[in-house]
Amino acid sequence: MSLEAKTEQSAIITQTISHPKESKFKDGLSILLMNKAAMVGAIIILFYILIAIFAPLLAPYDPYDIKLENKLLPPSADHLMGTDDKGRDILSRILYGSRLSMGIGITAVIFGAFFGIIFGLIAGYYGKWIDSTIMRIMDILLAFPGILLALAIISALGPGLMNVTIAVGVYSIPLFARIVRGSTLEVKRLEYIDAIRSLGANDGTIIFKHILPNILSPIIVQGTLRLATVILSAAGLSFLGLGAQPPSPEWGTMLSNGRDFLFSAPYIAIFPGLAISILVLGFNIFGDGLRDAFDPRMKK
Amino acid sequence: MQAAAEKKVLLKVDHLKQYFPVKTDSLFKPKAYVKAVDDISFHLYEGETLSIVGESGCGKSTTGRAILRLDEPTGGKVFFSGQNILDLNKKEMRKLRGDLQVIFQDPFASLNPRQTIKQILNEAMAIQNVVEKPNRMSRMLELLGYVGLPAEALDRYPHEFSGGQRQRIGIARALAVNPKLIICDEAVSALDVSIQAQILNLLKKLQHQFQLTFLFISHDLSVVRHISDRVMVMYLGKVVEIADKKALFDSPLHPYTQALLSSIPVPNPTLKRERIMLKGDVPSPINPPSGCRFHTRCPFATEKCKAEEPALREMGEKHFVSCHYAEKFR
Amino acid sequence: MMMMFIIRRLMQTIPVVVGVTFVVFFIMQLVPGDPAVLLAGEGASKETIQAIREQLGLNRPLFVQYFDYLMNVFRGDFGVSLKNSQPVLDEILVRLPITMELAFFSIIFTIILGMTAGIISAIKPYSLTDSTVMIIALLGISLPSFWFGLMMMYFFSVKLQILPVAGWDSILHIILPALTLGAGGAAIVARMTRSSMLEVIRQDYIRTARAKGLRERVIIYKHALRNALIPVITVVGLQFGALLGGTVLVESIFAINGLGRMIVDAIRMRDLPMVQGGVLVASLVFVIVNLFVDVLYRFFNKRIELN
Amino acid sequence: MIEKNKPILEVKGLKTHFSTKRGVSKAVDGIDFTLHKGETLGIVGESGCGKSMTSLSILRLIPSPPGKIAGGQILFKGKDLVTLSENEMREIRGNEISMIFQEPMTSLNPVIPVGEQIAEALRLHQKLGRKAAWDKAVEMLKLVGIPSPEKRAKQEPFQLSGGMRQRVMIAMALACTPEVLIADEPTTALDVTIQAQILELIKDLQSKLGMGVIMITHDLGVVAETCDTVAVMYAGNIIEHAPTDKIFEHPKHPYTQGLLDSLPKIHEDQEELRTIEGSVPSPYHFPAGCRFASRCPFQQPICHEKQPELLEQKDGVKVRCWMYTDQWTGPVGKKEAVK
Amino acid sequence: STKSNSGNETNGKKEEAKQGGTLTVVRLSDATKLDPHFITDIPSANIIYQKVYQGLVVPDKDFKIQPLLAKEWKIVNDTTWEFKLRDDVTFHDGTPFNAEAVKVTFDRLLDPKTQSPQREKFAMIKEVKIVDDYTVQLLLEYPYAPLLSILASQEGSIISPKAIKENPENLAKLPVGTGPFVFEDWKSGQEISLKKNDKYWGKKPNIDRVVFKVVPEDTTRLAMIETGEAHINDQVPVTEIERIEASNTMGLYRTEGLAVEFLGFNVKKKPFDDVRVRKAISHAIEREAIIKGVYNNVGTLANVAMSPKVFGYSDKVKPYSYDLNEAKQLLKEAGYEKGLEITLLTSDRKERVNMAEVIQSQLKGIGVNVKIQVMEYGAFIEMLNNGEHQMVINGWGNATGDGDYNQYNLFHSSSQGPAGNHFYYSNPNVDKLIDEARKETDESKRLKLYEEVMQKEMDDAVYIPIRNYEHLAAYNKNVSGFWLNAANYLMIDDVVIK
Ligand SMILES: Nc1ncnc2c1ncn2[C@@H]1O[C@H](COP(=O)(O)OP(=O)(O)OP(=O)(O)O)[C@@H](O)[C@H]1O
Ligand SMILES: Nc1ncnc2c1ncn2[C@@H]1O[C@H](COP(=O)(O)OP(=O)(O)OP(=O)(O)O)[C@@H](O)[C@H]1O
Ligand SMILES: [Mg+2]
Ligand SMILES: [Mg+2]
Repeated sequence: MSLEAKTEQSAIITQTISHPKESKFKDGLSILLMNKAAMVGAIIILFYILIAIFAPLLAPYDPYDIKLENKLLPPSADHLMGTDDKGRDILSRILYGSRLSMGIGITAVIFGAFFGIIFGLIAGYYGKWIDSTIMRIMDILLAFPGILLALAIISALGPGLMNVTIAVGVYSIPLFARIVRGSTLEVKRLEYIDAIRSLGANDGTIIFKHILPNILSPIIVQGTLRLATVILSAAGLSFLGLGAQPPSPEWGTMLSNGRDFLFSAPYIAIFPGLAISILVLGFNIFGDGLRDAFDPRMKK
Repeated sequence: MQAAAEKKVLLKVDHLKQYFPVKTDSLFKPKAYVKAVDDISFHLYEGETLSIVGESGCGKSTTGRAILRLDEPTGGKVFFSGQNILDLNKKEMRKLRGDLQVIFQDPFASLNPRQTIKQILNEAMAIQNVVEKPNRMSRMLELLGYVGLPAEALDRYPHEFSGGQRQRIGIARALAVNPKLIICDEAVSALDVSIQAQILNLLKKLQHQFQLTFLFISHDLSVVRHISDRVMVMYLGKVVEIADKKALFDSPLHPYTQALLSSIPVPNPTLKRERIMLKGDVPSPINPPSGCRFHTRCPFATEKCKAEEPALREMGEKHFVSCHYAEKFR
Repeated sequence: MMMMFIIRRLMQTIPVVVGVTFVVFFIMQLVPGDPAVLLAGEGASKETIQAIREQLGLNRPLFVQYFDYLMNVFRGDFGVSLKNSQPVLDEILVRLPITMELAFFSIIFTIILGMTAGIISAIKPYSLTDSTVMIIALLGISLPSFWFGLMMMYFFSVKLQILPVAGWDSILHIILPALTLGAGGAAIVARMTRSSMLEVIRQDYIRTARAKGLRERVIIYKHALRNALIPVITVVGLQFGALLGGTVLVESIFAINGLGRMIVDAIRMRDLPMVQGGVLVASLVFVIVNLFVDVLYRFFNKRIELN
Repeated sequence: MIEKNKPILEVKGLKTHFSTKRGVSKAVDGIDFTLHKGETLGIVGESGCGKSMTSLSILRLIPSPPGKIAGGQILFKGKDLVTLSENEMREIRGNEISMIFQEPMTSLNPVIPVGEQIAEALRLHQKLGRKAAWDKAVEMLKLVGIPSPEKRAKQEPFQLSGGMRQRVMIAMALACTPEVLIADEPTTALDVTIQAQILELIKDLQSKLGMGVIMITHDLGVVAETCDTVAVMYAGNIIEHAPTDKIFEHPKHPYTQGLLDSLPKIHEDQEELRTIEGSVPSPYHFPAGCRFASRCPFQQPICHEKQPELLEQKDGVKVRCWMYTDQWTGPVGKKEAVK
Repeated sequence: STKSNSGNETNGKKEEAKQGGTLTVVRLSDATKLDPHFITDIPSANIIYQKVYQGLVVPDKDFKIQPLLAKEWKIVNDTTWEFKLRDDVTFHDGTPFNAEAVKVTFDRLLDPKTQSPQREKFAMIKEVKIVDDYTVQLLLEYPYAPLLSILASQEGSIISPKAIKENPENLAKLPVGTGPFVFEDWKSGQEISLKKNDKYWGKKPNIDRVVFKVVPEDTTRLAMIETGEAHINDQVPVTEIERIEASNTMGLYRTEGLAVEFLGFNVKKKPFDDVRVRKAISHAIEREAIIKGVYNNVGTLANVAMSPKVFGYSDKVKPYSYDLNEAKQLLKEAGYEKGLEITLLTSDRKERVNMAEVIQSQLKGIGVNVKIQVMEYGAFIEMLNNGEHQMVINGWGNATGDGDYNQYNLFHSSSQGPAGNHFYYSNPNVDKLIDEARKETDESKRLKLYEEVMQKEMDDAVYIPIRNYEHLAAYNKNVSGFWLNAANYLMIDDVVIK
C-alpha cells in the first residue's frame, strides 16, 4: 500500500466526535473490552510492548554481534529465524528492533499529534482568517507528496532514527490538524462551551480544559491508525535508504537490507516484514475497535 | 407583576442587528447575508420576564447570543444597567459576564461531560471569583439546595443524571455567579411535560427569591404564557409585536401573532376554535420579502404591505405592533 | 454554479501551490550537497565547481533566485534542469502521463476491488465471508508495499513467467505495479465501503424504504449504496493523493519512468528546478484531484454546503 | 360517512424486547389495542415509553438484532402479522399499512428525487408502469398541497423545506391508499404554523380515504385536536385507553392526571404547575408491581406487589390501575381529587 | 515466457542467428548528458564510450594503450606529441574525420568559454597543431607522461567538427562520433538506444541495436536478466553472486577494475591528526574478513590506493599488519587507552554500509567505539568537501588508468577538498614526488617515483587500503561476446545474441 495512506480520516471525523451525551470514555472503554477485535489488537500491541521491554532477556544473542562466518544461515534450532548477511541472529535483532520501530512510530505520532492538535484547536476555535491561514499551510504540507516531504526533510537533516521520526511526524501534522479542527468546530458549537464562555472563561481555559478533553477520542483513534501508517512509512523510507543508521536493527532497515536476498535467503526479509505487518495489523485492529467503541451510535 | 412606570430598565436593546455572511457561489456577486436579526429594539425591566416567541429561524436565539456577545453583533447597542456592553473590551466583558447568564435548551449538550458537578460549579465561581475559596463548598451545597438536588450530586458526572436534573445543574451553574439577568434559550423545550413543569416552577421560584430578570426564549406559547410578564413576537429577524402577556394573548394585533396563537394545539378536545391557517413556508432570511416580511403568508396582505415596511407602533398601553393595519384587528 | 465553485477552488489552489514551491525551495537550501559539486564529478577542482555554480546562477541571492523562479513559473517557464540543461517542463510532460496512467490504473483497481469487497462484506455483516474479506483487507493495509511488489514480481514474473518483470510498454506491464500500488488503497476502500454501508443501513431513510415494502436488494443497491458511496469518494480522493506518494517506490521497483522517481532522482542530484517543477506538478495534481473529488462529492451529495 | 366500527388492526399482548449487553430492555411490554376503520387512535406518553417501538413492531421494522417481537399478536384484517413471512410482510408494508416518520429531514433518501421515492412504491405494489407511477406520484404531491408538483417531484429532498418534506412523506405513505396509516410524531420537527397545516392535511385525507390512523405523539394538544381515542403509554404499557374527550375530562389513571396537570394551561393563569415527582423506571428493570407506583400520590402496598390489568370500566374507559378494581383498599374519594 | 523482444525473436531464428538482434542492457541510472566534454558520470560515459565516440587511442583488455583513430604516434620532444590519423573514417553525420576534427574537438574542450568540467584534465595541452590532413601535434605546456591515458579516456573522444560548429548545445542529447553505433533515441529516465553504424570504418558489430534501460532496483534488474527480458546487467550487488551462478539462465562475468576502495582518515581532524591513532586503526582492521564477508570475494585485497591495473602500481608497498596488540599499544601511546569515540562516514551504497558495520565491529576489539554515519551521496560529498568527517569509506575511480590521476588527486596538497584529497593530507615531500612523476617520461623512473611516494603515504598511515575493484556483470546466457574494460565500460563490439 501507499506510504501515506490517509486512512479513512473523513470517516473518523464523522464517526468519533464526542457527542457528550454520556461519558464517551468510560462507555468506550467498556465496549472496547467487549469488542473482540479490539482486544485482539490490544493483545498484539501489548505483546510487542512486552517484547520491547524485555528484549535483553529474551534475545538469545547480541543483536549487534557480527560473525561473518555465520552469515546467511537458514532458520535452525540455533537461530530460530536464521542469520543475516553479517551473521547476526535475526530473532535477536527483531526483538531489539521492536524498541526502535515502535519508538519511531510512537514518537512520530506524538510529534504529529502535538502540533496537529495545537494547530487544529487554534484554527477550529478562532476560525476566520486564522483558520484559513493555518489550514492553507496544512494543505501545503498535505499537498506535498508525503514521501518527498520526508525525503527532503531527511536530506536536509541527514538520515537517522530521529530524523526519520521527524519526517514521518511532520507529515502527520496536517492529518491531525484536520481532524482536530473538525472536531473542534463541532464541539465549539455545543452549548456548554457557550455556557463557559458566558461565565467569562478565557480562551485558554476553554480550549484546553473544555474542548480538548472532549475531542480526545477521534484523536486517539486517528493516533492508533496513524501509528500503523507511520511504521510502514518509516519502513518505506528505509527501503529508499533513508532509514535508521546501521547497525541498528530497525525493522524497515532490516527488511530493505533483506531485499538483496529476497530470492536466495528470503527469511532475512520475511521475518522483519512479518514483524512489521503484524504490529501494523495490531494497531489497525485496535484503532478500528476504538473507533467502534467511541462511535456514539454503537451504543444504542 | 404589573410593571409600574418607575420600574428600572435593566437591559435596553437598541437597533440590534446581527448579519451572518453566507458563502455564495459567485465570485463577483456581493456577499450575501443571513439577516438573522435585523434592527430590533426592546428593553427589559428589572425583575420581569420578557419572552421572545416566533417560529424556528426567526432570530430568537441570535438575539440572545448577541446580547451575551457570544456572537459579535453587526450593529446596534446593548445597554446593561446603562452601559453599552458592546463597547467593553474583552477583559471588561469577562468581568461583566457574572451579571448575565444563560440556560440552554439541550440539557445534554450544555454540561461538559468530563467534569463533575463539583468541578462545574467550582469553575463558575472561580472564573468570576464571586466566592472565596474556603466558602465555595457551602455555597455549592446552597446552590444545589435551591435547584433541588441532593448533596451527593456533587461528585457525579452529568451523564449520571436525567435530563431534568441536568437542566437543574445548568441553572445552578448560572446562579453560582449571582447574575442579574438570565437568558433562557428554549430552557425547557427538550424536556418531557412533567419535567418541564418542575423546571418552570423552579425558575419562577428563583426569580422571586433573587429578583432575577429573565429573557425567556421559546416557541412554546403555553409555556410562554405561563412564565412571562411581557411577550415579544418575532418574525424573520424583526419584532412584529410586543406587549404585556395578557394583552398579547387576549387581543393579538398582528396577523402573524393571531395565526401563531391559533395554531397551537390545545389539550382540550371540547374547545373547537377557528384556526387561521397560514399558507406556505417561512421565507429565507437571506432574501427576506420586501415591505412587511410577513406579507407573503399574510391572509390580509395588500400592495402596501408588499411595498412598505411597517413601523413598530404603540397601539395600546405598552402594546407595540408592526402592521399597517393593526387598527383593523383591534 | 458548479463552474463558479470550480473556479473559486482553483483560485484557492494558487496560494497552496506557491506555498509548496516556497517550502521546496527553502528545504532544498537546507539540504546539504551542492549541485555544482555533484555535476563536476570526481576530482573536479574548486575553480571548476565555482564556474559551474556561476553558470547555473546559483550565486545569486536566495530571494532573487526564488522570486525569479516564481515569476518564470507564472510565465509557464519551469526552468532547465541543472543536471542536463533540458527544460524541466519537457521532462515533466514525459513523466507525468506515465505516473498518471499508473495512478489511474491503480485507482481503478482500488475502486473495483475495494468496493466489491466492501459491499460483499456489508451485505452480510459479521458473517464468515465478511470476516474473511475484512481480514484480507486488514492484511492488505498492513503489508509494506515494496515488499509486496517484489514478492509479486518474484512469483508472477520470475517463477511463473506470466507477467513481464518491469517496464511500461504493454497492458501486461501495468498489472503488477497497479496491483502493488492499489492493494493498500483497495483494502482501505473496502473497509470504508463496508462501514459506510453499515452506517447508511442504520439511517432513517432506509427504514422508510423498508416501510414501503421494497426488496432488500433494491434497498441495498438503490437506496443504500448511492449514499454509502459519498464518503467512499472522499476516501478514494485521499487515496489518490496517497497513491502519488506511493508511486515513488513502485516506480523504482518496476522501473517505471514516472514523476515520483524523477523527483527522487532530482533530489539526489540536488537538481532544484527539477525538484521544484516535479513537486509543484505533483501537488497540483493532488490539489486538482481533490477538487475533482469535491465536485463529485457535491454532485453526489448536494446537501453539502459550499465549504 | 364511513363505517367506523369495523376493526382493522388488533394488537394483542404485543411485547417487543431488546436484548443488549446490559440486559433485556422491555421497550414494549404487553400492549393491547384495536384500531377501527376511519378511526384515529392517539398514542401518547413521555419519551422512551415505547410509542415508536409499538409502531415499528406493527410493520415489523424494529432494528433486529437487538430488537425482537417477544410475544403477542398483531391481527391485520384477521392475519397475524407476527407470523407472516418476510415476503408477505413486504406486500403489506407501504401498501396496506403505511408509516410517516418523525424526522422529515432524515427519513427521505437524500440522493433520490422525491417523485421517484413515491413512484417506486407505486410500481411495486400497484404494478404501475414507469410513466403511470410517476404521474400518480405527481398527483399525490398535488394532493398533499405541494405547489408546482411536476417540478418538485424531480427535486431532491434537500431542495425542499421541512414542511414540504413532511408532505412528501405523507404523499409517499398514502400513495397506495393504505388501510392503516401510522404517523409517528409527524409534526414534532416542525414549526407550529406548519404543524397546523400538516395535521389539518392528515385529518383531511383521512376523511377522504377513510383509513385508520395511529397518531403517535407526546403532545397532548395534538391528540386533543386529532384523535378519536387515546391510549396513554407508560413504561412499555398502555395505562389508559379511552375516547379523547373522556381522557381530557376525567382522566382516570393517576399518571394521566399528573400529565394533564403538568401542562401550562393556555387559557388560565396559574402561579405554579403541578408536577409528577420521581422518574420513569428503567426498561431493563421494571418493578414487580405497577410501574407508576413509586411516583403515584395514591400508592398502596398492593401497587408495589402486583401489576394491575388494563380493565374496561363501565363507561368504556380502559385503565390499568388498582384504584379501579375491587382489590383497592385506599381512600376511594381521592380518585378524582387530583382534578 | 514474457513477451520480451529478445526472448521470442532470438529463439525463433536460433540456427542462423549470430547476426542482428537488439541487445538490452539494464542499468541503475540514466545518463545525464551525452557530450563527452561535459560528462562527469560513468552512466553517461558508458553509453557513448567506444560505442558512439572514439578517441585517438584506446586501452585494451589489459589496459595497454592501442591505436584507434590514430594509427601511430611518436613523442617528438618532451612537450610535443605527434599523431598519424586514419584516413578512412567518417563521422555519423557524414563529416570526414581528419586533423581538423581533432583540433576542433580539443579547442572546444580547452576554450574556457566552453566551461567544460574536463578542461583541467587536459590543461597541459597548449595547442593542437595541424601538420597535414591526417597528422596532428599536441603541444604541451610541460612534459606530461600520462598523456595517452587521458586521450584514451572518454573525455578524449573526438566529436564531429560540424556538430560542434553548428549546434554545440545539441551535443548533450545528440552525440555525433565515429564509433560502431549511431545514436538513435533517448527517452529520458527510461532508455537510450543506439543502432548499428552501417558505415563503420572498422569491423561492424553483430547486433542491430542496443538499448540501455534504466532499472533502479537491483532485484528487478536481476529478475529481468533471469527471465531474458534483458541481456546484460553490469551493476550487480555482490550478494547475488551465488544466485546468478546457480541459475541456469544467467551467467556471471567478472573482471578486474581500476578502482580501489579504502578507509580514509581526515588527518586534520582529531584524533586522526595523530599518526599513532591512524596506525592503531590500521593495525586493527582485518581486511581479509571484509573482502570475504562483505564482498563475497569480489575484488582483491588492496595493498595501496592504486589498483594493479593502473600504471604506477607497486606491490612492494605493504599495508599495516593485522595486530591488535600493536594497535592497542599505539592507542595507549596516543593517550587513548580508555577507548575512543569516532564517527565513520560512508555513502549509502550497500556494500559500503555493510563494510562500515564490519569495521565498527572490528574496532570494538581495541576499544574504539564507532558511530556510523550513512549519508546520501550529495550530502556525503558535501561533508567530505567541507572536511567535516573523521574517517570515511571512499574509493577512487582511476578512470585514466594512470598513476598520476590517482596520486595527484588523492594526495597532492593542492587537491585538498573537492579535487579528491579528502584526507586533507599535506606532505611537501609527497607533493614534490608527485609533481616529478607527472613530468617524467621514462616509464621505469615514473614507476619508482610512484612506489616511493606511496610508501611515504603508507608510512603516514593516511588511509587503509581495502579492495581492488572487480567489476561484475550478470548476463542472460543467450548473449556472448561482451566485456567490461577495467574502467568499467561495457564493450559490446563483438556481442552476439543467440
Ligand atoms: N452562526 C451563524 N451563521 C450563519 N447563520 C446563522 C448563524 N446563527 C444563526 N444563523 C441563522 O440565523 C437565523 C436565525 O437563527 P436563530 O438560531 O436565531 O433562530 P431561532 O429563532 O433561535 O430558531 P430556533 O427556534 O430553531 O432555535 C437562521 O436562519 C439561522 O440559520
Ligand atoms: N436499539 C435498542 N436497544 C435497546 N433498547 C432500545 C433500542 N431501541 C429502543 N430501545 C428501548 O425502547 C424503549 C422505547 O423506545 P421508543 O423509541 O419506542 O420510545 P418513544 O416512546 O417513541 O420515545 P420518543 O418520544 O422519545 O420517541 C426505550 O426506552 C429504549 O430503551
Ligand atoms: Mg433557537
Ligand atoms: Mg419515538
